[in-house]
Amino acid sequence: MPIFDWLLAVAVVALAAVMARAIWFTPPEALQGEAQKIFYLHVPSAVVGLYLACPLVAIGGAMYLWLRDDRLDRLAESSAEVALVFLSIVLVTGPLWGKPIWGTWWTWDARLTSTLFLWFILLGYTVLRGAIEDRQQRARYSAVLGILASLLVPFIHLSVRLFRTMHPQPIVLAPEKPKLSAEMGLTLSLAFIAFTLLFIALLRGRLKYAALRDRVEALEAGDA
Amino acid sequence: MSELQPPGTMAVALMIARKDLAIEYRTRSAFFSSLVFSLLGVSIFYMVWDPTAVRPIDMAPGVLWTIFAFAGMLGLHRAFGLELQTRAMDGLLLAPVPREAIFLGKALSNLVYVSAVLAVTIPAVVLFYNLEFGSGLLILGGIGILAAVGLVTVGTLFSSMTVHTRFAELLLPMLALPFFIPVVVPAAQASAKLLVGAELRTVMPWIQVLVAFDLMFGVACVLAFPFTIED
Amino acid sequence: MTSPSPTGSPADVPVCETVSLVRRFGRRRAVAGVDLRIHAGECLALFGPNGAGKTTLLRLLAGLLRPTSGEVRLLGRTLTSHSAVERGRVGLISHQSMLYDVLTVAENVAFAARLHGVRDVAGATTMALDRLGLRGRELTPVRALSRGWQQRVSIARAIVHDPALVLLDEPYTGLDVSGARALTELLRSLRDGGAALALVTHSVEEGLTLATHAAIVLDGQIRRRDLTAGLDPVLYAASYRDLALESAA
Amino acid sequence: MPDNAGYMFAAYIAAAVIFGGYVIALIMRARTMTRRGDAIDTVTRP
Repeated sequence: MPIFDWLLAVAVVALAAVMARAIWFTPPEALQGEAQKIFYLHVPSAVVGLYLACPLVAIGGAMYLWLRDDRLDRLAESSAEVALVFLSIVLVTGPLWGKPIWGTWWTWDARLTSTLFLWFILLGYTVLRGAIEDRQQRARYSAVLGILASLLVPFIHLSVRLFRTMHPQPIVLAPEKPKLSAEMGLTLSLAFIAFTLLFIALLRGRLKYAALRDRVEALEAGDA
Repeated sequence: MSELQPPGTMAVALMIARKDLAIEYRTRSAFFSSLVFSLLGVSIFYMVWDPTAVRPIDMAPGVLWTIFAFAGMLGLHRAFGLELQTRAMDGLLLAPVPREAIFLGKALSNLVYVSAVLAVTIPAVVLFYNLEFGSGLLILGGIGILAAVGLVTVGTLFSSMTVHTRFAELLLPMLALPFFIPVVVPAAQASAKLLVGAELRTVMPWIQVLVAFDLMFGVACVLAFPFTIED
Repeated sequence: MTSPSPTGSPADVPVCETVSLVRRFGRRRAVAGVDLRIHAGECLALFGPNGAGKTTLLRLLAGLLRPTSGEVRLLGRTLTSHSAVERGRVGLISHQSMLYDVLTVAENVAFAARLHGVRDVAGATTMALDRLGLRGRELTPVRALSRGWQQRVSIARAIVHDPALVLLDEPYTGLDVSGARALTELLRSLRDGGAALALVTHSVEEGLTLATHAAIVLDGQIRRRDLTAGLDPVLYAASYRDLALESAA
Repeated sequence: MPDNAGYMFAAYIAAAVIFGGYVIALIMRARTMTRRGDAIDTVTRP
């Protein structure tokens, strides 16, 4: 029973189309040059990763503690792993965009730094899940961690922003938000759609894998 | 023969903390190792910079709070570790006490331990980085207590979830360190300003972050702890 | 300790009762519908192979585990996750001592007494230590004791708050013949003192000498119940073996 | 306009590698898990 299906195919085709459009058919931003097109990768991955995948981890966990339904635990587990993938894209494309525009690979920019710490929390979440054998205990512990992590996010944003305001760094050039022409705006919206599709496809695939693993492990443990 | 009158949450927490500290006093294991760790850390850190290029007073806050976080974290597993060898945890769970009391007891015993680490690290930094004594030192102690409470609430909860796993020593730092950011960063930034004579008023934003963190995670960890108990 | 029924409630209310008790781990039903009743002064021996659900059943009776369905009633009151008071009337003894080996014998027992809210901690501790013959060893750290003596401290710790229900999970593990004999004598005096005992063990011989009732537990269910009076241990052991082999097939 | 297209291609290739790598890893994990499942199936349900 393959874990991926037509949805992944559609998502990949959509993504390829939007990326091709971004690279060859969307005019580059005058001030920043071609490198500015990393924007169409960086921003959608960040939005999908931070505001779609991460909340699912905390919500899935909280709902599991309430309803004790294994599917909710699998949802939290799967969205954590897929979130890690999307945030990895953000953390790789960030410096690749920073170097040509601001001259340094890592600018300790508030949002990117928060994303980095969130990435570590998700990694910790995944490692914690790997460390606990008993399925029920693993679900409970990761739910607790997921909820606490969601409480932590505002504190990290606060600390990072306070750090920036207390030590303003001279912004060399290029305002934060480049002015978007109509075509650029369209490409960006298409990118959002493609990335969201990809997220759903990956999440579904990972959920099917989790269900398969749980079934096999139950059989092997003699819990027929 | 002796009818029972189940003790209250705080009474139980004090009992458990007192028992832990009695054991700690007998074995002195966690305390001495962290004392040595702090002193070593503070002195090694002095040698990794060129003191003429970077003034010790600028290094001091960063060193203090980094060493404090790691030394504090090293001893956190000790609290629940005591209950593991002979499954004494079952004994606690069987007693007619609320689960939260067990967490508070362990958090209290960890708080005493972490405060002891602080009481060693601050003088060590003052000595080795020859900071002049001043009122700043008192406030530094206050910030230390706030940071200790933050570190202990989260650290104790994560210790209870990882102490029985195979690589507990690695897992706790990995889970807990992201949660120490809003504790160590404000503490370091505030003490950096205070050490160069800034008013308390200017560092209030950082203090507020610390206080908010302690309140938020103090409540959240106490509520979350019962869910980590096998039921 | 020697009053006929330590619980003071009418003699007919069973100290411990379960009503179609079920506990599931994932899809496996470790305990699959158990109904049992233990009155004051009785001892129920639970025999069964590993994985039959005996330990799970015991932890359910102790209130350490929540039932998936069905009920555990202690002294007539149903156990819920926050029924701390009822849980305080239970004592658990297992091959894990649950002691702090750095602390002394007296400190361990006193800690348990305080935790259970015993009013006269010193008195109850001394009485429990006397009862287990631990006089003179109050100040020795537990780690300095042999397995047999540690077992005694573990029992003292479990009965210092005068529990109505004493649960024993494989207490004979690791004991030599004389240790086992001493343990049986201790538990008999507890039983005659009015406590209700539930004993999970493999050793049919020790179990039968102590128990007033016996039950064979297989695949989370009680397959056979007997009064031990007039029960031939050899025949019983044989039927236990057959049942165990049949369920394993 | 600065000529920094190289960074753009690097970023797009990196994204493709990360997404592609994850999809392949997941498929491989699913394949081994299915094989484990089939093996246990034949034992428990002859």
